[in-house]
Amino acid sequence: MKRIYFDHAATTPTDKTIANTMLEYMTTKFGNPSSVHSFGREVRKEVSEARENIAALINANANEIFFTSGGSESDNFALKGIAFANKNKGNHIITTQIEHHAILHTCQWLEKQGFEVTYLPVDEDGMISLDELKAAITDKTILISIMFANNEVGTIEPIKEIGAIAKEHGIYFHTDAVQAVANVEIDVQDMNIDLLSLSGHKFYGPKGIGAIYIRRGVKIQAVQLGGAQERNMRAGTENVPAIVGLGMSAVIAKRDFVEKNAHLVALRDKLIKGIQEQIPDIKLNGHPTKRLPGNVNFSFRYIEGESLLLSLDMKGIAASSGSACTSGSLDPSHVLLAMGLIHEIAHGSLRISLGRDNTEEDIAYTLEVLPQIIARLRSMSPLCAENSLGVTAKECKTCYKK
Amino acid sequence: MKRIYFDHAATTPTDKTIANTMLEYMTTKFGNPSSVHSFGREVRKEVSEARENIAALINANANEIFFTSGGSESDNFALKGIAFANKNKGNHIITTQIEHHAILHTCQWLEKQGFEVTYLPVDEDGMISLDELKAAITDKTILISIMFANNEVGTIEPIKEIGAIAKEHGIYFHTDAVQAVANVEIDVQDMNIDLLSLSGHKFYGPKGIGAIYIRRGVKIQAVQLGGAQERNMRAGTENVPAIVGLGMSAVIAKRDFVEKNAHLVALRDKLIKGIQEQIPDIKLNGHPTKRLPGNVNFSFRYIEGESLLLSLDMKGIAASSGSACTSGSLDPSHVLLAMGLIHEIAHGSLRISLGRDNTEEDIAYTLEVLPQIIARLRSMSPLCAENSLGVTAKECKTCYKK
Amino acid sequence: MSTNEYTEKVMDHFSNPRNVGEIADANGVGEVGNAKCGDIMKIYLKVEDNVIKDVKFKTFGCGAAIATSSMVTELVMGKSLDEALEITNQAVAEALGGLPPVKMHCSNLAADAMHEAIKDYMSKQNK
Amino acid sequence: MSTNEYTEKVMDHFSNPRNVGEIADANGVGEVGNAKCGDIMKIYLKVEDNVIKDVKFKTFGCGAAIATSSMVTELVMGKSLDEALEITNQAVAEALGGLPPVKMHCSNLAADAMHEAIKDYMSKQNK
Ligand SMILES: Cc1ncc(COP(=O)(O)O)c(C=O)c1O
Ligand SMILES: Cc1ncc(COP(=O)(O)O)c(C=O)c1O
Repeated sequence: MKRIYFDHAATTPTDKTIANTMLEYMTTKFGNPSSVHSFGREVRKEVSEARENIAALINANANEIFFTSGGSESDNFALKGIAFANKNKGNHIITTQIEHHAILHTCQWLEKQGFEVTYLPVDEDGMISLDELKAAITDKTILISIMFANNEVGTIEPIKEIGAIAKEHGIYFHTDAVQAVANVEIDVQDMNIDLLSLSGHKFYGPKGIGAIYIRRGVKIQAVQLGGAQERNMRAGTENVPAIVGLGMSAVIAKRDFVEKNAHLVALRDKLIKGIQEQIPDIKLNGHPTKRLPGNVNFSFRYIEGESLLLSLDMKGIAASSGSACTSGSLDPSHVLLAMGLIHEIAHGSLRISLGRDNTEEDIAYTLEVLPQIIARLRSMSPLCAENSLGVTAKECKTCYKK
Repeated sequence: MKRIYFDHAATTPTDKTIANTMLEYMTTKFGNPSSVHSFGREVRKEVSEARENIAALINANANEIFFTSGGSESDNFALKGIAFANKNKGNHIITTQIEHHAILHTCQWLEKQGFEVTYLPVDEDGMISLDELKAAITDKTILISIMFANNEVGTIEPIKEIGAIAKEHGIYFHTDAVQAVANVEIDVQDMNIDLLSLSGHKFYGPKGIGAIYIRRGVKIQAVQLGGAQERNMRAGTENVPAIVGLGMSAVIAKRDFVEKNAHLVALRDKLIKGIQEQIPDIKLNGHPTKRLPGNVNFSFRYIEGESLLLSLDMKGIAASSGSACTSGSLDPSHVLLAMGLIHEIAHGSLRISLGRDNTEEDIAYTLEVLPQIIARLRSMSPLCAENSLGVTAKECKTCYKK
Repeated sequence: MSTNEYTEKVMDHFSNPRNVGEIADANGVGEVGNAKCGDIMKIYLKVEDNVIKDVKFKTFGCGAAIATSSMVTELVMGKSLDEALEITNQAVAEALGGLPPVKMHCSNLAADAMHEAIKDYMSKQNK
Repeated sequence: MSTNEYTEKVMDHFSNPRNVGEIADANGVGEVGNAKCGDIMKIYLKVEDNVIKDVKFKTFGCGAAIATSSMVTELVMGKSLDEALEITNQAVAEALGGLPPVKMHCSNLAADAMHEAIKDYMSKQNK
């Protein structure tokens, strides 16, 4: 059976050229760049080139880029590093209710260490309010951490405006750009971003590598302590193959930016339109226009996400859901709940995240298969208004709290 | 020019079979194991197999193994995780003066957070004293962290005896086994080890991956927070290619253990003997017998380590040094100083760490080249007793404080 | 870990669920779970002479929820009410070759729904 | 980062140091650094008519320490004392095409040693 991969927001394959290059750095040019000898020297240039290429992708300076093991580490680093280094200045952090758990759980931990955190709400499109942000700022606020684009619903936050507000108040601004990098134009200068997290495997780079941009002059503590790597900012033997791979993924992202994203947007809009035309009782989650090029997220009433995913998988389509059952917790997506969806509806959500190798045929096939699956699951659902006896068995609740 | 790699304690090449397998997991079987769909399912088994193989190498259970980004992360995790989770029980940690910086700097940070740390001294062979350990224990002691084998001088600590003492006092025992794994028999049951750090790239596995063994029932907090990966103990998308590679390196380590280490010991002893026979005014650092199979560490009086490394490198030999100049700090190796060497002597140290691909010829060549280099550098040294005028220009200080 | 996998039997019952639907003249109906938690199971029974002559289900929920619902209908079909009451959630899970640990609590409620349906039948008889 | 690399010139002076050794009848000797820090440089001068007729060095230290020592002897050979006194550590580093930042402070002391040697010469003259 042909398989269609629609879960690029979870992870992407590593670009083949990148993987092949990494092979060389694993087996032949395997030296430790901190070493004096030729095995160390021969990889040092590549590490600094990778740093420059990452910097170029977000308009930073190379010496503002530090390699980490991924997005989660960068997020932990940003929050803990800023919190501990600036606690004499204040103990208040502002973030949102729709952040990735790498931010949310770190904030919750910081609360236990005596910090105070404001979790900004979002509107039904997943957008924060700049007024609410301004209102949340106190003279104890040391950090604003707001994601660039949401991983579940694809909503792109007003980063430049947030940056301006942060700058005006002299507060550090971190953005989790794990989903945005390579998919949205990012300019840390223009947008007044002080810290930014990114992760290689989300844009055809290697897994297990990420980076954090830290604007020069930002007061921050290292979090992973040990050796003097990364100019004392992140200990651990440099993962050179992955660093080289990450640099290459940045080059490719820059090179293919316009073309790749036009391709994704075309497929995305076709899929959204097709679903809306063919399937009743649905809701598009996320902002209708300010959304990631590859993100499609719908809630389908009366059905639950995991059984939808399993059914799609049986047809060769790999997608994801914010559903409880995938994560091992009973709660549905905190993002969808923050956007005002009631639990029933939030449970029945589907995320299709497109990638560069997806095609028109993939979309056509999905539009053929998905309506059948939804119909079948609905026919099994006790929540469905139209039950098999043709009578309204149970009044369906409305999709929204309000 | 033929190049000889003698810096396996810094990093090893990734085994070719492993690297090739990783390539497949980067480009084809690239799924996220937390996903519901087939791309996720098809890698889940491999991740759990890798976990079992790591467990088998140290006689742990698979569910006691958690993947991290490397040795430094495992060390940070062990110390911070135990400290924060057990601070209501006590605030005292015991470690040694010769730990890797991943331990030392984390301990120093914990001191700033209100913990108290005892740094046990070592004797001139780099060995801790069990009596001093016992004497350091208080009713506030929550953790003993003592490295299995030292990365610079190769000394193997009395881990089983330490484990017994820790157990008797009901104190958690962590060991940084980054250098020991695959080189020394490790049995966490028999040795009463509660936590253990290891790092893939030190034994022909991938860079950017490591593991921590946490005995079931140990009270510990997660440190890298976020997603529910690794049963909520370590957030971040699983680095499947590297996890698979790490598992393979464990299998190879187990399979080749006896043969590989016999090979290393033979080369090591030949090199040590050869150096001792040919070069005067030297000191073998580390324990004469309780040392890592591949570790050779000498101090050569009157010369400085970096110029020795550069000279060796010019002859194609890649080695390392605890010298100041390699690390960008003025201080010579804290390990050698803790062992009682005076600064002058500590500056002139050379570490040759052998690997499985080194040969008798490599040793022979080194024994040919090294004496010439030492002679040349000494002829340039103002410290040398025998200066070019044939008179004792300056009385050399003795090698030891005592 | 492989213990997070569904067994083949679960996947079979998920993709070809037995006895889906409603019984128009059911004389016992049971429902458990709530949509908030992501699982609702509804069991319809047609009982004659203390024997389950027909049983159908409707389920809103994950793969495990659907498979356990299907399995419980198979297990009770044709059984006496006493026999049916002895069937536990655990037995349903075992009949499916096991469930991933995370599914054991939240999605393994089909036997409860069936018991509710029997109770419903019995309470109606007592009237 | 590539700025941690030694230049070719540094490596040349390290591997083929100029004027290594001692001068038996030196009339100026200077020493700086200490072994604790890992760098000791000793410069021997033979001065005639305020001109440096011969200069030699002995150095304990890293590659940069040896290269700067070698370079400073080249720079001052045949120069007048006044000219030699104008040569700074910075100038030595520049003549080598630069040094890695971390080496600028700790290992770039050769000009100081040379100045010490000149001072030693001058103080002896004054006696
Ligand atoms: C928005 C966002 N932040 C952080 C992360 C964490 O990145 P990683 O899994 O690479 O650690 C992810 C992806 O999982 C993400 O989508
Ligand atoms: C004893 C010891 N502990 C910890 C580490 C850190 O391991 P890594 O560099 O893989 O983070 C090393 C090696 O650098 C080591 O030798």
